[in-house]
Amino acid sequence: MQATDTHAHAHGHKGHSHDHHEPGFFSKYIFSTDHKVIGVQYGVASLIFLFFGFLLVLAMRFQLANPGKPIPVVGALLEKLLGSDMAPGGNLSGDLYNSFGAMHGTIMVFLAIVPILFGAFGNYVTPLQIGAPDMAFPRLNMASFHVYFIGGVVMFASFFTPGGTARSGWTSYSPLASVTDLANHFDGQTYWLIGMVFLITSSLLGSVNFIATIIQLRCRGMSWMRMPFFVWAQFVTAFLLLLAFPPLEAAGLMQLMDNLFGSSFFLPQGLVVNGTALAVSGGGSPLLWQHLFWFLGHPEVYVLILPAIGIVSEVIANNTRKPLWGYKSMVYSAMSVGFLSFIVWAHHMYLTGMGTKVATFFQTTTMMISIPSVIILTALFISLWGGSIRFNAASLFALSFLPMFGIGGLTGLPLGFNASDIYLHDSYYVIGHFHYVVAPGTMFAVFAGIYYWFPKITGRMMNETLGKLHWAGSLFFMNCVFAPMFIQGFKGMSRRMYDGGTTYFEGVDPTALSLNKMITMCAVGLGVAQLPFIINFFSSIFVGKKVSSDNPWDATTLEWATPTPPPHGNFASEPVAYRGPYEYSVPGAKSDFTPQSEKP
Amino acid sequence: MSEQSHNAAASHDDHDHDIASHIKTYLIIFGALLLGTVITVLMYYVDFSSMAVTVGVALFIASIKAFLVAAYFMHLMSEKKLVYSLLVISAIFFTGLMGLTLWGTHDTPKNTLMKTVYVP
Amino acid sequence: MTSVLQLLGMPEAAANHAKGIDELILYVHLLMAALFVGWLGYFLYVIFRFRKGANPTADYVGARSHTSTYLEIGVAGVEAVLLIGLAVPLWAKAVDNPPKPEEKPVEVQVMAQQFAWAAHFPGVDNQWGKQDVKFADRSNPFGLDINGDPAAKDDVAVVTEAFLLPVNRPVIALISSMDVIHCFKVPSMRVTQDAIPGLSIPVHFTPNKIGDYTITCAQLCGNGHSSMKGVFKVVSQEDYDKWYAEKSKAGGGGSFE
Amino acid sequence: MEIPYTYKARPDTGLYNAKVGIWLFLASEIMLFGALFSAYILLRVSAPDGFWPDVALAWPRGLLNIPIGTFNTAVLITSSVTVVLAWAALKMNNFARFRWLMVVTVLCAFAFLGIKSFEYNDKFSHYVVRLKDGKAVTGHLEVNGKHPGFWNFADQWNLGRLEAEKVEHIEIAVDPARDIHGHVKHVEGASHDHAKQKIATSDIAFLGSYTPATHPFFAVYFLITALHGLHVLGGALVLAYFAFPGAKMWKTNPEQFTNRIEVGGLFWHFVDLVWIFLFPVVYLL
Ligand code: HEA
Ligand code: HEA
Ligand code: CUA
Ligand SMILES: [Cu+2]
Repeated sequence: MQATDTHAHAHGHKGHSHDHHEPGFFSKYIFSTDHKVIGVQYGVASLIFLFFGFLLVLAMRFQLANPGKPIPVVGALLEKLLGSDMAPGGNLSGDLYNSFGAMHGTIMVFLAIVPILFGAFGNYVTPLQIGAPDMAFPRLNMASFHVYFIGGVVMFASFFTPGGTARSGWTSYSPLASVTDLANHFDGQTYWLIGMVFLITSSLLGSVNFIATIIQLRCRGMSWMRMPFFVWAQFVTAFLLLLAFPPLEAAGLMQLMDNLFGSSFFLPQGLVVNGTALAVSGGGSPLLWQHLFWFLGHPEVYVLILPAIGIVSEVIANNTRKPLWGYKSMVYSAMSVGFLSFIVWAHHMYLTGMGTKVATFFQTTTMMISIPSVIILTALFISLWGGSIRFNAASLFALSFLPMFGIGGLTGLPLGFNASDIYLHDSYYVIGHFHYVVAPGTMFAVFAGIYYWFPKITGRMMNETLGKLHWAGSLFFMNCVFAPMFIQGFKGMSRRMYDGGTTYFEGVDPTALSLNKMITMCAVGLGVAQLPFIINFFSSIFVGKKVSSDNPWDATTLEWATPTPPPHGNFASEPVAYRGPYEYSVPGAKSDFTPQSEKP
Repeated sequence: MSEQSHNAAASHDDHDHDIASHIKTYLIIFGALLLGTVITVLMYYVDFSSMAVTVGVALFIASIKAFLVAAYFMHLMSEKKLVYSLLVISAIFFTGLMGLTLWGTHDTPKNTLMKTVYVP
Repeated sequence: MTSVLQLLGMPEAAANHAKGIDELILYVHLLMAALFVGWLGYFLYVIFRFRKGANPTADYVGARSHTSTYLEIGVAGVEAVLLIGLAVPLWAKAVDNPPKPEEKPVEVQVMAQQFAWAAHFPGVDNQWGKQDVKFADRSNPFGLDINGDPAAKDDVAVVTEAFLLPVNRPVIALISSMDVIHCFKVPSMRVTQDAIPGLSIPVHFTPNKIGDYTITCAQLCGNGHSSMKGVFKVVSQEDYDKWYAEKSKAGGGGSFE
Repeated sequence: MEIPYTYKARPDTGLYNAKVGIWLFLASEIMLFGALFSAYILLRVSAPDGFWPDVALAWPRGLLNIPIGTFNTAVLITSSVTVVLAWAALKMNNFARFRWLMVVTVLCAFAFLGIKSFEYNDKFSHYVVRLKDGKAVTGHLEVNGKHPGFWNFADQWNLGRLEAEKVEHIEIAVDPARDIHGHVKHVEGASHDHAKQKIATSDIAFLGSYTPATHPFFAVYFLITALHGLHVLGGALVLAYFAFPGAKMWKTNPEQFTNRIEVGGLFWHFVDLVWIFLFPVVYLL
C-alpha cells in the first residue's frame, strides 16, 4: 500500500519546494526524500556498523588466540557493561562469545554490507546511471532507510537486555534459539527477531523501489542493453531480496511465536533440556526453520556479491579504458545466477539427514550455479586483455577483487559436493570460503566504489597515496587472516568454538592453535591497515583536492554527466542515452571515451 | 525504445459503455464466487467418506475462484506482459519453496526415524 | 596421492569409506588449483603487459579468441564428471547402503545433549530395551526403562567415559539429540552427521585402525559447544567383546552416575 | 525535475509507477503467504495419523466454525466486488457512487474483523483436557464458576496455574462427539447440549486452551489468520483514507486518484485471494 501512498507526494507540492527554498536541517538530512541523501545516510550508518562488526570479531579473535586470558582493557570494560557472568574477569564467557559471533554475522551481513552495497551505492548511483531524477517512490525510499535504522537500533539495544543478545549464530537455528534463555521470554533472541523483521521490511520496500525505478524511470534511449552492468546487478539483487526475504519474515514470525507464545513450529516432541522435559506441545520441525532460513540465506549471499561485481565492473571498464568484454553474457549470467540461487539452498543442509535424490538435486544445481559465476569472472578477466590499465586506488581494489572472489568461489566447490562436504562442513574451511567472498571480496568492491564515486558525491578527490597504502595493507592482511583458515579446516577445527579448538587440539596438533594466534595478529593488522582509509575519508571531505570537472575519471556512464555534486533532481537537462555504457577507446573517436549522453 | 506519444494505459477501459459492460461482468463474477463458496462448504458436508476428494475439490474450486478474482477484478485478463512475467517468477519460486521443502524433509537416509518416542 | 591432503593438515583416515571422500576432496582441489594458477598467471601477465605505461591506447575489441568459451565448457565438464563419477555415488553409498546383517554390524545409538555425547548398545541379548522420553533425564539420556523392561537390564549405556568399537567391523550409529541440534563429527573417520532432536539418523562406517578418536560437535549448541568433546576407542574384537560383556553384565544402569 | 510516469503510463511498459510497485509488492506477498502455507502443509503432512485430541499430535479437524467462516468469506468477497465497482464508478465520473461503495467496502472489512475476533474468542475459551488415564476431552472451561476468555488474557488456565492456585476441580462443558473427519456425530436421540463434566485437578495430565502453545495447528492457524487480519486492517485504513480525507485529490488530479483506487483495489483483491485459499485450507483440510 505504501506504494500508492508515496508517489503522489513526491511529485506533489512538497517535493517540489525543495528546489526553491532552503530546507531545514531535518528535512535536508534526516527526512530527505532525495535518493542521494538517503544513499549517503545508508553509507554512513553501514560504515559505522561495519566498524562495529569488526570490533566484535576482534574481541572474539583475541579470545580464540588466548583462551582463558582476559582481553586487555576492553575486557574490564565489557565486564562493567555487560556484567560479570557475561565477561567474567574480562574473559568472554561462552555465552558472550556466541553473542558476539551471532551479532558479528548479523551485523556484517544485514546491517553493514548489504546496506552499503544496495542501500548506499544502489541508491546513490542507480538513478543517476539510468538518467532518472530520483527513485520512483522517494518517500518509500526514505521510509526504508528509517526502518533499516530502527532495525539496527533494535539489534544494538539487545546488547543491553538482561540475557544479552541473540547467541544462536546468525543462522539462529531452532531449537537452540528457543531454548537458550527459557527464563526470559523477551530475550536477545526476541530482539534479534524483531530487528530482523524491521530489516526485512526495509529491504522489501527498497527492492520494490529499485525494481520499479529501473523498469520505469530509464531515460530516453536507455534501453535494457544500454544499462551499465552495475544497474543490472542491482536489478537482479533487488529481485533476490524481493522474493527471498518474505519466507524468512514468515519464519521469523514463527520463531517469535515459539519464543513468546510457547508454540512449537520448530520444536519436535520430547525435548529434554538440562535434564527436564520441555513444557511445549511439540509437533514442529527444526528442519522447517533451516529450509526457510536458507531459502533466504543462499540468495542473500548473491545479494552480497552481485552488487560488488557490479561496482568492480564499472571500475574495471573505466580503468582499462575499454568496453567490458562479453557484456551481454555477463547480464545473462547474472540473471541465471539470480534464478538458480533460489534452488540451491539446501547445500547448507547436506548433513541434516538428506536422502540421495534430494542431495543429488541440490548438488547438481550448486554445480550449475558455479558456471555463470565462472562466466562473469572470466568476462571480467578477459576485459583486461588489450586494455590500457590505470592503477589508482579504486582500480587496485577492483582488480584484487578478482582473485579474491576467485579463491572464495573456488573453495565453494568442495563444499558444494555433498561427499566432500561431509568432511568440511561447519569447519573453518567454510569460514575461510565465505570470508574470501565477503571480506576481501565484497569489502574490496566497497572500497573500490568509495574511491571511485567519492568525487561525484563530495566534489573532492581522495588521496591516492593513502589509498594505495590502504590497498596494500588490506590485501596483505586479508590473506593472512583468511588463508590459514583453510588449513585449520583441513585439520578438523569446527567453527564457533570459543576456546579456539583447544579442547580438541590440545596435545594433538599445536599448529592449529598457533595459527589462531597468527590470524589474530593479522586481524589486528587488518584493522590498522584501515587507518589510512579512515583518515583519508574524513580529511578528503574537507581538504581533498577539488575536482576539476564533473567527470574526473573520464568515464562514460550517465552519473558523470550531472553537476558535481548532483542537485536535487539530478540532471541539469533531461539526459538521453545514445549508446552503450562502455564506449571507451572507440576507433576514430576524438577522445578515449564517448559518454553515453554525447550526441552522435 | 520507441517513443510512442500515445498513452497506452488509456487504451482498454476509457469509454463509459465499456465500463458499464465491465460492471455487469463484475456482478456475474460476484455471483459465481458466492456460488463457489457454497459448493465448497456443501462438499464438506456431503462427501463424508473420502477426505482426499473433498480437499481436492475444495482446492480446485478455490483455484477457480482465485482465477476469477485475479483475471477480472485485478484485470489480469488484459494486463501488460511485465506483470505476467513477474507473477510467473513468483509462482515458480513459490512452487520451488513448497515442493523442495516438502521433498527435502521427506527424502531421508534409509532407516531414519522420526521418533516421537525414544525408539531406535 | 591423498597424502597431499595430509600435508594440508587432514588427519590420517581411519575408516574404509574415507578413501572415496579423500579422493574427491583431492580431485576438486586439483581442479581448483589448476584454475587458480592458470587464471592467476594470466591475470598477472595481463596487468603487467597492458599497464598504461606499456599500452597507452586500449584496444576497443580486446580479446578475439574463443579460448574462454572452451575453458568454461571444460570447467563445466570436469565438474560434471566429479559430480556424476564421485560425489553422487559416494553419497548414495553413505546413505542408501547400510551394512547388511550378514556383515554383523555393530549398532549403537548416539545421543547428544548439552554438552556431552552418550552411547547406547543393546547389550548381549542384542535387544534394545524399552525407551520413553518420560524416563529421560541427564543421567539417562536414552530414556531407558531400566526397572520396567527386562530387555533393558543388560543394555550398555555409556554416558561419561569413552565407549569402544571393534576394528574392521561396520558400525551403524543412530545419531540423535535430546535438546538442540548438535553435530556428530569424527574427522579421522570422515563422518559428520547433525544430531537433530526428533530424528534418529543412521550413519555407518567401518573403522580400520586401532586408536582413540575424538568426536567433536560441529553445530553451535550453546555456551559449552566448544567443550563438547567425546571419545571412542577402536579396539580389537577381543578387547571389545570383553568390555561389552562386562558392561552388559553391570546392567543398563551400570554406568550411570 | 518531476518524477515521470507517476500517473501516466510509461509507453513501453504500458504501466504507471505505482502499478509496477504494487505488483512487485504483491509478488513478495505471494512469497510471504506462500512460506506460511508451506509451513502449514509441512506440519500437516508430518502430523501423526489419528484423531485429535485422543492422539495428542494428530491434526485437529472440524474445530473451526464452518458456517461463520463461510459467512465471512461472503463478506470479504462482497468487499472485493464493491471496491472494483467503486473504481468503475470513478471511471464513469460518478463520485457519489464511488464514495458509498467505498464505505461499504470498509464496513465489510470491519465486519470481517469483528467476526474473526468473535471466532478467536471462542477458541481461547475452548479447552482441551488430557487426563492421566490417557482420555481427552474438549469443551468450554469453567473454573470457580467463571468462563475464561480471550479478552482477558491473564485469565488463561493451565495445569500449573490450577495447582498454584489450589483449584481442586474444574468443570468443562464437553463438546459433542466428533467422528474421525471432525464432523459432529449425530447420535440418534442424543441431546446437543454440552454436558457438564467435573474433573479433579489431580486427574489432569494436561490442560490448555485452543492457543498456539497447545498444538501446532493452532499456532499456524492463528499466525496465518492474524497476519491476514492485519492485512485486512491495513487495507481498510488505507481505503477509508481514500474515501474521505484522501478524496480531495479527485478535484485536483482525477486521473491519479483513480489510479490510487485501482492500486488500493489490487491490494484488496489480493487479501481476498489469500482468504479464498485460506478458508478451505484451514477450515476444511
Ligand atoms: C558472497 C557470498 C558467497 C558467495 C558468492 C558464495 C558462493 C558459493 N558458495 Fe558459499 N557460503 C557463503 C557465502 C557465499 N558463497 C556463506 C556466508 C556461507 C556460510 C553460511 C554459514 O553457514 O554461516 C557459505 C557456505 C557455503 C556452503 C555450505 C558449507 C557448509 O556449511 O558445509 C556451500 C556448499 O555448497 C557453499 C557453496 C558455494 C558455491 C558453490 C558458490 C559458488 O557460487 C561460487 C562460484 C564461483 C566460482 C566457482 C569462482 C569462479 C572463478 C574462477 C574459475 C576463476 C578463478 C580465478 C582466479 C583465482 C584468479 N557455500
Ligand atoms: C559480510 C559479512 C562479513 C564480513 C565482512 C566479515 C568480516 C570479518 N570476519 Fe566474519 N563472519 C561473518 C560475516 C562476515 N565477516 C559471518 C556470517 C560469520 C558466521 C557467524 C556465525 O557463526 O553465526 C562470521 C564469522 C567469523 C569468524 C568465525 C567465528 C567462529 O566461528 O567462532 C571469524 C573468525 O575469525 C570472523 C572474522 C572476520 C574478520 C577478521 C573480518 C574482517 O574482514 C573484518 C574487516 C573489517 C574491518 C577491518 C573494518 C573496517 C572498517 C571500516 C572501513 C570503517 C571505516 C569507518 C568509517 C569511515 C566511518 N568472522
Ligand atoms: Cu553440541 Cu555443539
Ligand atoms: Cu549457499
